[in-house]
Amino acid sequence: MNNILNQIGIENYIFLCVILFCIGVFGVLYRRNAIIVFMSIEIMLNAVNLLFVAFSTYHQDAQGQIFVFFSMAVAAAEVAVGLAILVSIFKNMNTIDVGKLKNLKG
Amino acid sequence: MDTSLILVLLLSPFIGFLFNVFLGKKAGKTIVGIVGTLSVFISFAVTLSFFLQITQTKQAITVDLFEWISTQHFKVNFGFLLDQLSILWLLFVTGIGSLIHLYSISYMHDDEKMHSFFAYLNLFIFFMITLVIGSNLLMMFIGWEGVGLCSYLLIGFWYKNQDFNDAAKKAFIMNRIGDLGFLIGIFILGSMFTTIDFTSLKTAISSASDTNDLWMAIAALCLFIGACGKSAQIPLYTWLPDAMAGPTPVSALIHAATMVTAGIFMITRMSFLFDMVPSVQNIIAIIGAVTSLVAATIALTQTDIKKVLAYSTVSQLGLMFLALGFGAYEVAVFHVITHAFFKACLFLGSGSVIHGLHGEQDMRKMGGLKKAMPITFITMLIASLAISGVFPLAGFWSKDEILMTAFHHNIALWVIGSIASIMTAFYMFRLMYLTFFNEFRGTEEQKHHLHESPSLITIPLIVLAILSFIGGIISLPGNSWLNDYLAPLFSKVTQEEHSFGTTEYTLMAIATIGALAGIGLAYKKYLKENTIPSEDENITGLTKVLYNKYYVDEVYDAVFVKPINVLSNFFRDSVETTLSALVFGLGKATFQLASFGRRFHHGSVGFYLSMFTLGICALLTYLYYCNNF
Amino acid sequence: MDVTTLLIILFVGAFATYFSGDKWAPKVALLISLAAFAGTICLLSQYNSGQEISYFKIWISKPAVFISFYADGLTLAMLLLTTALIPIIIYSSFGNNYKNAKAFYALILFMTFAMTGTFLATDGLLYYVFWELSLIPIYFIALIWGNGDAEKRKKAVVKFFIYTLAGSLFMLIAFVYLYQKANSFLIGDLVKANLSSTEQFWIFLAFFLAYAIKIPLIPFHTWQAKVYQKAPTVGTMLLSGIMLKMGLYSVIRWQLPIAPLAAKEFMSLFIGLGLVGVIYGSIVALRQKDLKKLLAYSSLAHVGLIAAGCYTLTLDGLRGAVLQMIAHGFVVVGLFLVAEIIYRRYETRTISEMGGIRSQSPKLTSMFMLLVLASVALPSTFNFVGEFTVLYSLSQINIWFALLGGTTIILGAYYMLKMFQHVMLGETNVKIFNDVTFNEGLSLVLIIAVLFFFGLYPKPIMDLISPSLENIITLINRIN
Amino acid sequence: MSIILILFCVLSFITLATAFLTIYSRNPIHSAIYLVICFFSIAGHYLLLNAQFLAIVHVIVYSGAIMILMLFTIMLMNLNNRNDVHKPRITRLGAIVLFILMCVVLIGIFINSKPIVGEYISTGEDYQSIKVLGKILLNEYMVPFEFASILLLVAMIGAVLLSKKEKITK
Repeated sequence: MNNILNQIGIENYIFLCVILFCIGVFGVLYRRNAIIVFMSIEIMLNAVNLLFVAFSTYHQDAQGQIFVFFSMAVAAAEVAVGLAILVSIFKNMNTIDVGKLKNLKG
Repeated sequence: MDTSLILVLLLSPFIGFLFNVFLGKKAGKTIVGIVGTLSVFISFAVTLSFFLQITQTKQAITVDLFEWISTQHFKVNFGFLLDQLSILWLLFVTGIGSLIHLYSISYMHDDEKMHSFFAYLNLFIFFMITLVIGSNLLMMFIGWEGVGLCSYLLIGFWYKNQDFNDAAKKAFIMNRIGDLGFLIGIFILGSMFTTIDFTSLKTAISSASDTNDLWMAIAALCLFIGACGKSAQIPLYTWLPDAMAGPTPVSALIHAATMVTAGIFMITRMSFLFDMVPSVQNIIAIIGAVTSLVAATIALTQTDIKKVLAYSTVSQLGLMFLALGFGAYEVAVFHVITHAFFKACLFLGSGSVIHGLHGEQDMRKMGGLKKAMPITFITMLIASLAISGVFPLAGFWSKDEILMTAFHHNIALWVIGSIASIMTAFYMFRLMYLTFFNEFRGTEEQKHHLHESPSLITIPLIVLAILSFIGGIISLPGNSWLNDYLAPLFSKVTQEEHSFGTTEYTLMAIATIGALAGIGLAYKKYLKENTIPSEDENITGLTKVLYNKYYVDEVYDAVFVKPINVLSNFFRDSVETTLSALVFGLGKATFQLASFGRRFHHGSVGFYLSMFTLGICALLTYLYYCNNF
Repeated sequence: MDVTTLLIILFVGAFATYFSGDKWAPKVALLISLAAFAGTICLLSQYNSGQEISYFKIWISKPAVFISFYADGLTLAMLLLTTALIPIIIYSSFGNNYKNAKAFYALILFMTFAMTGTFLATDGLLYYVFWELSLIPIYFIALIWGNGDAEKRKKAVVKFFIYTLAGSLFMLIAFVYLYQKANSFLIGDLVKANLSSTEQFWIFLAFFLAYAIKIPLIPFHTWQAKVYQKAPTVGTMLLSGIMLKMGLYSVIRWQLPIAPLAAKEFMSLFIGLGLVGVIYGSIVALRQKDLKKLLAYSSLAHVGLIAAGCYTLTLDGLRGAVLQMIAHGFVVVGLFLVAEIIYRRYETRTISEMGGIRSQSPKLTSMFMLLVLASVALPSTFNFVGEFTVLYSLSQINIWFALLGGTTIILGAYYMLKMFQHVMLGETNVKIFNDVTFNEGLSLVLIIAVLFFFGLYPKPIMDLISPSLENIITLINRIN
Repeated sequence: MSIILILFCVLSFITLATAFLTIYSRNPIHSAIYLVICFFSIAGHYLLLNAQFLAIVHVIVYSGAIMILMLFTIMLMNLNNRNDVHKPRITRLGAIVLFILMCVVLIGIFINSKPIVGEYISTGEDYQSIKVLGKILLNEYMVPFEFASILLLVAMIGAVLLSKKEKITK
């Protein structure tokens, strides 16, 4: 079986993932809606996952994919807890604008 | 045998001290007095046996108990040395000590703290014995500081009066200034000769080449400063008059007869050192002469009976130092002994007077006591004659020898010394006339109670008066027992017998005439004209300066005490707070930094994240470029 | 039996005290401290008969850290001081009823444990751990059981804690640097590390900061007076009697052998610093209004002299310093105890509110007088032996040093006697003053007995410490 | 240009575009939908890389579970009308600058780091079939796998606890 990367090239995946990751970072910085921030985080996670899979193919080794499984598990847990926190914040403060969550102020 | 005898000699007063401290209150006043006196008397008896022994064997006794302190250069043993000098000293310390203890039984009988008084006195005798029989400088130093301590305790015996406490403190601190000099002297000698033992020091110093002359001179000077402190010489003499705050027996024992002569003892002990450094000897002679004159002038105008005697003591000590300065150690020792007799007698006499007047010490309020207190009067008269140097009493011989020595070495100092002794005659008889002659000037009630003191007081007086009378025989010119006795101690052979010629007789004549002139002046002024020293506020002119002791205390206060206190306040209020503020300043700076940093933590998540991203960029860049280049 | 037994006794004892409950805690603590003292005596006899009492075991393999306890004469002398003082300190505190006594006494024993460890440890890191460990109990003792306004007390105590901690951090840095050089924290390896004189200078300085704050030397002493004043008397005793000696001991044990070149080069400077402390402390003490503060400044003056003795780098200097350390330890505990005894009756520490105690309490007066005399180094007291030796060593360096150091004889007498006069003498005080109780008296008598016994016969201690100090001198004078 | 490359380019374009739109669109619902598309395109990438099982799991977990959860949350909060208030210009500018900076740094590093891309080896063995993955997962990664389950359990409990109505209210 031919390696698919022969035709695409690992560099392209790297560029794609970097840009995807940066978009995620941009989203976190740009938006103040906590849910969108969450989505941006998911984007970043996915960028990394994609890179894992790409390298897994590159090395012809399944370990990278295993890692992605775990990453997904963690992401799922994180979203569940994170959204629960968001809901309770919303219930308490009636907003999910991160700009208004200033209780950390020292 | 010797060891145990020495221990008996030493520990007997100490046991007396312990007894009086722990059991004194329960035992009652009589037993306290008996135990206190007896313990000193035992020491005296032991000393007598040693004395008899040494006059026959002429061998010094040394005993080393155990090693005490050791340094790299020398070891100090807990050891004792009994030679002619120390036994002689012991004789009059324990002898006069016993008499004064006896006297105190009656004198202090009304004081509720009699047991502690006797405890302190015993402790004093213990330390004095240690001082005298110590075999090295450091052992001597134990006694040296110990007697200073007892002096402190006894001056401040009536501790409820803070002025007395001040006087006690002053005495202790001034002594300590001298003690520092003493210590430094010990350090220099110890490192130079690797021993501070008297016997080995003597050999080492006598065989030393003159290369270290300067250091030896410094060492000698330092020791002399120590002696100055203890023996109340200029500039450290001001504590002694204040020390009269203590009970009168204390003044007699400590501040006239024994402790204050410790400086003379030390210099005599170290004569081998002082003989090597003539420059220091000159200083000693000059200081001695000046002290004797200054103290005598102050004594002229004092009205407190004990103050007069105190300044007289300072003056006499000055004369002794004058003799020491000329290397005439046995002359100084001779005067120490005679002085101990008549000055103790005078003090005890004044104590008897004060006792009779219920604590009155001002001579302006005395007078006419001759009839009421005949024994006191006669004994004091004898002692006064002795101190004035009237032939043939003890003082005449010793003082004359000092002046003669001075005359042979330095005319100027002889003149000073002679003037001082003429003044002595004057102020002593001023004291006598004011106290015992004319009419009584006190209150009616005092007059009513005037009486002769009990026999426990008068017996010591009589004994001392007799001694003052005949004390001179131990060293008559030309045939001196004392000089022969002490001869083994002094290396110098220069003390050849003065050929007894016309000069000497002339000098004796001059001295006697001088003494009589002083007495005559006093007679004219205080008996014939019946002058009474004016009240404090009426004193003017030179008299005022003298009456106020040349304002030395005030000057010392302004130059030393006040600046130190001001400095202390300054340190406490300014420097301490500044230092503290500096440390707190460091803390505050951290705090400032924190509140500056706090402004970046305003709780904006976006800002945090931006910084976080920026940090990651920076980190990546840094890592990347560091690994590549 | 080796030295760990002692540490175990104290460590387990601290817990035993805590669990014995408030009522029994003082007695249990006293018993354990006595056991520790007995243990030290055993160790001493074993040491004298030449048996091995050290303990050596690997703790962390990388970086190489050893549990290394080693006791020579010097260490044993310090242990004797510690374990002899602790029972006295505990016993003397029986007159006070402390709240939560079990924790209080447990902390005392724990602190003793830490201090003992500090004296024993010869591995730099272990030593550092114990060094810092000893700070924690005293912090709580001073903070919780101290006196005066709580806010002010907190300020003083926290300042003390942070100050000493900050100083010690420099020492840690020095140790880490030394580890880089020698690949070991053991003192034996550290002295063999070939350090240039510049390196030695910086290491010397780092150690100096830690020790100068702990001892404390001028101008790092600002924490001292306040903490001594605010801490409960037991805490003050622990601080001034033992903890301060930790700093001085460390100078001899660690600082001088590791950086001898720097010590030699800047000898005059550091001696000078000590002597300035002597004079400064004495002068400040003159006008203190608070009894405990006055004693604190007198302590500053005395340790200045001890430090000056250490920095002379002569056998006499070190020997005198150690003797004086022990003597000062006892006398200062005694003096603070007297202050406490007065406080128990008059509820004040202000000198001007005292006075006239003598006629009501002759026993206390006599004992106080003896302590004052020991403090001003009257010959025949232990302090004199130490002070004499130190001053002699100073005179070997320069006679002016001896003269300056000697001012303590004069100024010391001045402020101590002045204090004594205003505290005890004068007109009988109107307030009732009960004479000392049995346990107060016994504590004082024990202290005085020690001071006078060794003052007349210091040879046992001299012989104990001399060989180890000679070794240290050899280390200092080694040629790198 | 092979068909696979074209496919890759198209997929990549979709991925980036939808990701960007997710962030850019004002309406959270729109964002969510764009994100779902984004996830699907990533699943496409997985398929392209021949990781079928992963692709399926990805679609189930992300597009299915996570996105549904998000949508529910958005609807629960009724956020669709609640647009972002205008962010301060400086924040937006900062975000853009940082975005560009991050891209430049990362891409710059990747370009400059001269990656050693050798021959694309092909072992020929089917390393990513479900069978192989299962074996690795349940042999080598047994313990982490179990931990992952515990993690999920804990997350579930946490989520329930957090969103439960608190009895004590201020």
